[in-house]
Amino acid sequence: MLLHLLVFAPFVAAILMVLNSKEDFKASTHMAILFGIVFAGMSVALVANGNMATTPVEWFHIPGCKGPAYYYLYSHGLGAWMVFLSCGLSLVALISARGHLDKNYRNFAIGIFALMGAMNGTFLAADAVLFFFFFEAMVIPAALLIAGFGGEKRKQAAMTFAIYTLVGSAPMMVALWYLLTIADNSLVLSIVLAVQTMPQSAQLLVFLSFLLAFLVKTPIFPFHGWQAITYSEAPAPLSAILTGAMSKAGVFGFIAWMLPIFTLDVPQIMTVLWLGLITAIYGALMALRATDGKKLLAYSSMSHLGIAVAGVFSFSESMLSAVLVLLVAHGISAGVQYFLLGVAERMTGTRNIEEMGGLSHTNPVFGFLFGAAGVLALAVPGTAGFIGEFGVLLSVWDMNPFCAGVVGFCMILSAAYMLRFIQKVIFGTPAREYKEGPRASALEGFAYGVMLLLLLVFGFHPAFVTNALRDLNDSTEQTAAIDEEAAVDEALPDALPVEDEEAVEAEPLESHIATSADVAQLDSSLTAAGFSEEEKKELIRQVIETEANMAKATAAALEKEQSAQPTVKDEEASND
Amino acid sequence: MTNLPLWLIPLFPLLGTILLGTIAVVSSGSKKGAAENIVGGLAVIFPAMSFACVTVLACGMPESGIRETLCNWIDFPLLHVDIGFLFDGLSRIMLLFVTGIGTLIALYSIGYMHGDRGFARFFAYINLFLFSMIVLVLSDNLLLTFFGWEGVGLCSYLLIGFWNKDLKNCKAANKAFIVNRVGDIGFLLGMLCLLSIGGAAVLNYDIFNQFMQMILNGGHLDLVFTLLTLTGVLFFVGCTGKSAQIPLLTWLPDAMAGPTPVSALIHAATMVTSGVYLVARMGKMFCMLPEVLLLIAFVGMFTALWAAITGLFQNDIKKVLAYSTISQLGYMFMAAGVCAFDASIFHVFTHAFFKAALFLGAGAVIHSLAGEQDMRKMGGLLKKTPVTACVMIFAFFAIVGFPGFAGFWSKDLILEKLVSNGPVIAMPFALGGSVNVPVGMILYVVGLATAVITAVYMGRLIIMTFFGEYRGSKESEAHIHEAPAVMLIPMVVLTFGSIFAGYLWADMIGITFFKDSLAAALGGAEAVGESILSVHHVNPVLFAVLGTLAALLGMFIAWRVYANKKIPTPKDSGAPEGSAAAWTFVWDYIHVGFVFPVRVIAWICDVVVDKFLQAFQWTLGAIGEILGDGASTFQVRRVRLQLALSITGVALIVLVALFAEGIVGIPDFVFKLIDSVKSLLGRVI
Amino acid sequence: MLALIYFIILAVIALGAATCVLLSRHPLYGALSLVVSMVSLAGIYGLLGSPFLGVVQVMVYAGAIMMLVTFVIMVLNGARDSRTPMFDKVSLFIIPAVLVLAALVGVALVRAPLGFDAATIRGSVAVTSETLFNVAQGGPGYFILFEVLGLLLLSAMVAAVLMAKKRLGSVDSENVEEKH
Amino acid sequence: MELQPIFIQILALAIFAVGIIVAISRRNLFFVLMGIELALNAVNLSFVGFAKTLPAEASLTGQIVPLFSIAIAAAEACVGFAMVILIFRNRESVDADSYSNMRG
Repeated sequence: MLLHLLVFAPFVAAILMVLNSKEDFKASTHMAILFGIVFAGMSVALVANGNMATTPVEWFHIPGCKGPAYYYLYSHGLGAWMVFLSCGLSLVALISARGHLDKNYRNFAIGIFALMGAMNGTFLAADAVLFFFFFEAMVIPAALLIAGFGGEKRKQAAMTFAIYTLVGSAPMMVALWYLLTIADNSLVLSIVLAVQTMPQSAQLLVFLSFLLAFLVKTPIFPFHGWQAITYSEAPAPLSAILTGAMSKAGVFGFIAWMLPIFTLDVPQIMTVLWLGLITAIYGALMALRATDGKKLLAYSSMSHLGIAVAGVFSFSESMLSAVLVLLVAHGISAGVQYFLLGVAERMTGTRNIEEMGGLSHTNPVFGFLFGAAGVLALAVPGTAGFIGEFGVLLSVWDMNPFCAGVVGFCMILSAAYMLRFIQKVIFGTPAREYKEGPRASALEGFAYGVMLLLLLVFGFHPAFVTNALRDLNDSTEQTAAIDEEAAVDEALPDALPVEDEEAVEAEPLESHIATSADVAQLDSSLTAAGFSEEEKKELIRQVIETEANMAKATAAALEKEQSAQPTVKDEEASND
Repeated sequence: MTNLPLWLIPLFPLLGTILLGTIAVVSSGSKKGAAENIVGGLAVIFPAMSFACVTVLACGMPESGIRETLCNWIDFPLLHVDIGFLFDGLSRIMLLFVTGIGTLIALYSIGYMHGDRGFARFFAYINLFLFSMIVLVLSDNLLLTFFGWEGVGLCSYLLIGFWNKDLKNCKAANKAFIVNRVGDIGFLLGMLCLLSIGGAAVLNYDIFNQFMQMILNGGHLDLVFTLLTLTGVLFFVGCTGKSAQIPLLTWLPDAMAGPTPVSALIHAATMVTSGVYLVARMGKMFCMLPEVLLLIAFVGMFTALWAAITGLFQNDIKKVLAYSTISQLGYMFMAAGVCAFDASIFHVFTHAFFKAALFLGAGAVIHSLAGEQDMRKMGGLLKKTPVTACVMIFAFFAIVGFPGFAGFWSKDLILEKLVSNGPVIAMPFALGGSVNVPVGMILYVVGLATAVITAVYMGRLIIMTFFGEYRGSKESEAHIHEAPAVMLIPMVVLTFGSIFAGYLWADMIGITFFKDSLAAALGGAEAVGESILSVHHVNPVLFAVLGTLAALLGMFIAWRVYANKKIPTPKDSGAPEGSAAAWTFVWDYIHVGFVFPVRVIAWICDVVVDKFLQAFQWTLGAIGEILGDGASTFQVRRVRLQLALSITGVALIVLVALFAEGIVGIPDFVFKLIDSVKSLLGRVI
Repeated sequence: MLALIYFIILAVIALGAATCVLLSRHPLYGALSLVVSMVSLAGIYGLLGSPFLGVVQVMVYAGAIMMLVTFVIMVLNGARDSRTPMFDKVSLFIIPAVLVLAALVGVALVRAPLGFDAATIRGSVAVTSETLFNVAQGGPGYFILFEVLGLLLLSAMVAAVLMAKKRLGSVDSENVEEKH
Repeated sequence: MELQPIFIQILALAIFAVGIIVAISRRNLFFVLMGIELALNAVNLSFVGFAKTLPAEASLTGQIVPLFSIAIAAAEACVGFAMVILIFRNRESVDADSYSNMRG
């Protein structure tokens, strides 16, 4: 229930927001923040609850695919924390947006809620098609928000963002469709089986197309073209959400979808690892030179995410915990930095850090918050960032000490640019005369303070974060939990011999939800699935031939198929 | 035996930090900050309380030390670290003077920072620093030590840049933090290296010692020797960063931009010595690695010599003291480099007193001269500020090692150890054959020379400051005044410390209390080291005499050169020029040599790579747009043609479908095509 | 055998008439040949054993619709397009394309095994109408479709009237033209 | 040699092709509409032809669907010709190309 709510209630909220009028600023802010608080609470509950799953409901059939696409949500530790990030950051964004825009706050809130729903769906989907659906759906509200509320180059930014990310994930769509034509259904395990039955070149192509989508979304070095302009043109609260929660979708995809589905060989792993490291260094170097504060933050988060990706592909035992902590820490710290930079932009009326300065004297509280945020972003021990980076460093060191050295170099660079950032913004004397804009409201400051406090808390007791992973079994494929669910889906029909259709058809879908999935049954069912897999392949070839040969009316076709080869359609047979 | 929980010690400064920080933030809005006496009282109370705790614990400490695990910190599959404290001989000594001197300097700062805008903020930082420092020395595992390690670095960053209106201070602070960060990365990688040898458990000091003992007894040393050496080098890099050794020492002189009490507390007494503490803490490992020891010893030697010579050229009184700090740290590392960890810790102990005294005295002088730091504009202050003068002169005797003063015992002990423990390594010649190089002798000679130079530049400082006649402007001379009592009391206390601290370990009069108290903590690292380093015992008296002679010689030179020498009328900047500048800033130049390439690469990334990528992506976009336009123009007003085209498309799809046995077969068909093309290419190439 | 012969005759007529439609210059001739081909198609329906369909074909198509066509052609007697050529470059492109498509589909058809089923019901008037107007609960429910169809025809008629009565140059007519 | 359903399908296909050709390649609107009618007829024919290859009820379905398509064709025809009239009134021409307002 919670999962459904987290995915759909935001959209409902977005629709409800339409009720109050555009001009009525107060009412819409109250309503929006109320909703935001509710969602944040739900996300906390989700994190506290650990693993949950909904009943897979058949969603629709994709033409040419064997099985149906399910509407099937699953929450494991990783996804739960990502959802927490998206909901929490959205709440703070709604709070801080009150200071940024007055008229169109309602539309902004609508966009934020839609974005939040899409992100939650992405992080909770257990079905490949569903995941892809939300993965794409995220882009649209974000782009609209940028186009509506961004800086002076907002149109260009929105177009770049939308086109870049959509084009980036277009190959993934094709690859997914191809996988689904082979797989029994769109759950992870059947996709895994499908991939294993594919020819080598096909595997490589599918791998690359998935890779591209996630590389673009993260973004990783050669594909980061959209990032700087998007984050800098977007309104600060949105940038916070984009970098804090949405860019995690890429890393999440790496962990939750690529690692289980593909059996990677060493060159591929090392390639992605090095891409991550190059991204880390590249982002740090760009941040060293950036003068636009938002660009600087964009590059710094790019660098951190590069480290995270490197950690993912280090395949160490403690990888998942480390990367999770790193992601959560970066989400919060980058988010709060964007919010605070937004406040600074509001006060000084510029994004250029060369023109800021002296804010710690004009507004000491802001200076304190800003400096604290900057220092906490430095991965100083005692902050969550340090736990994450140290864990990643450990994993990467196990993989290759030299890479660890590179990560260390990035940490030095991060100190360099972050200190420069702090100095330029809050220290020294104001670089130019400006009439000071509205300051941060008390509520805003409180929210930022809470975020900083969270960083410290997670830094001193990361178990809060890592305990969520307890339920995942730490195999090399870290997201086995989803697999197990799917595994039992597959196991029950496929373990049975192919002849007796009745049993299969009688198999109710509810039994697909297995609360306990023990490994022995998994293996046996795997082999069983493998067998029936092949039989099904040849059967479906016959059907396809006949279908291609006679162009006959649909009714007749259905009639004939069910009389001739019922095996193939047992999935939907069991569903109707 | 007392049952005082250990976590009380760091708790008090933490509370102080939170309280004072809140006060600072809250009162920041008001015109005048919070009431100074309240804030100052709080700021002194908390360190004093933790000092009390330390003393109570120190008195009732069992020989083996007290261990206490608070809670779990990190619980990863490969990495399980607890937050635990270890209170043994080593951390007892460190804590005693850290908290004690911390308290005194907090007291001093009340007077020094009087009337400053960020009064509460300053003391919040001081408390935070004390908290981190306590965690550093009290923690029972390396990761928690690293927590304190970076914490103190952060605090020094905050305090150097305390007057952040002036960007010069900010730059100095950034420099300090970044250079420290370089060292910290060494520390981190060293920990990882250690982990890859012995697993996460080894991070705990007890297990670490047992592990090293096991390696030693089991004779597995050769198995892990390379990795251990790497570990040692990496950790030593961390130490060079934190305690300003070659090559990472450039930040310490710049760090003098901070308020003087900060320089006294952080950059003289406590933080910079944490590198020595770490080496002593891990003595069990270092004593097994002769190469690393040699490296440490020579780095210490060069640092000591270089910094001492540099001290001669400085006109800024605080800079002189900074360089003398560096050179004293060099002494400590020389001692550590010959496995005399207890001697080095002893020097840390004594040095804390007299260097703090010197800095506080300098602070008092600066305070009385209303912020003047250039020695060339001082002089003849002996009559005007007698107490300060006496404090500094006593501390001067201590640092030059005048008999009976603290420095005498510790420095001469180190020099003696250099000879007694100094290894003799066979240096092969290019033309065959080899000569035995008595490393100990070299170290000793250089150390002695450094002692002479120390006496010279310290004598110069004292003479230029307190003797002769006042060289400053008349109106400034008018209101030169002795510092208030709140500042004088700590100075006097520290002076007593710098006179008598040495008697805790006076071999010649048979007091070895200090050595014994450390013995358990260092876990016989010396013994191992000495067994490796072929110790031959020597007569301490000889060294005492030699050391004294060196000190006297230095003082004599200083008196002859500077006593009645015309000081040139000071120019604007107190910075050295010409060859002196070249000598002073040599390491800065080397750093630039490292920083510049990074800047260049960053420039390339920004101006070349990124622009290229953007151009590429825009080109793609433009191509797409052009194609789209072409298609649309093609489409305008040609309905029938469109239909025809769509029919052809359908025809093509049907064709492919026929070939590929159905729509579903199309991808397979495509892959088959690709494979065939590949094979074709393969045949071609 | 006989059926085959009948079929061939009717097929030739239908196809030939269709070709006439393609080739005839004046719309009226085209309409008339279209009628011919429809009638012959109705014959084929009868031959295949669904006379009701054939009858409907003759009535609705050959009767109503073609009457409408011819009527309209008569009304606007500017219908002959002497100035526009029958075929142009586009046509030259279209005809082969369509033929190719047809050929492909033909290939697909030929590869499919097809056979008359003995148990087919003869779509006589009685049977067809019974099925069509079977209002039983579990019945096929065609009657609903039938009603909807009535509605559709009505609306089509109204739309036709509305459109056709527009005077030249009126604003709405502009809109309509824009729409189509 | 007996009558094969495939013949019917081939015939339907041929008529359909001719209908499409007429509809697209002729520029006279009347011919366009007539071509559409022709294509519809072909579809009906193929419906019936397939219906005859099926057992009882299915075959009946196959014979009833054409009824509907015929009716719809009637509706389409009357609307279409109404349009023709309208357009012809506006532009004194029945040339399809002269009407096309499609712009991309």
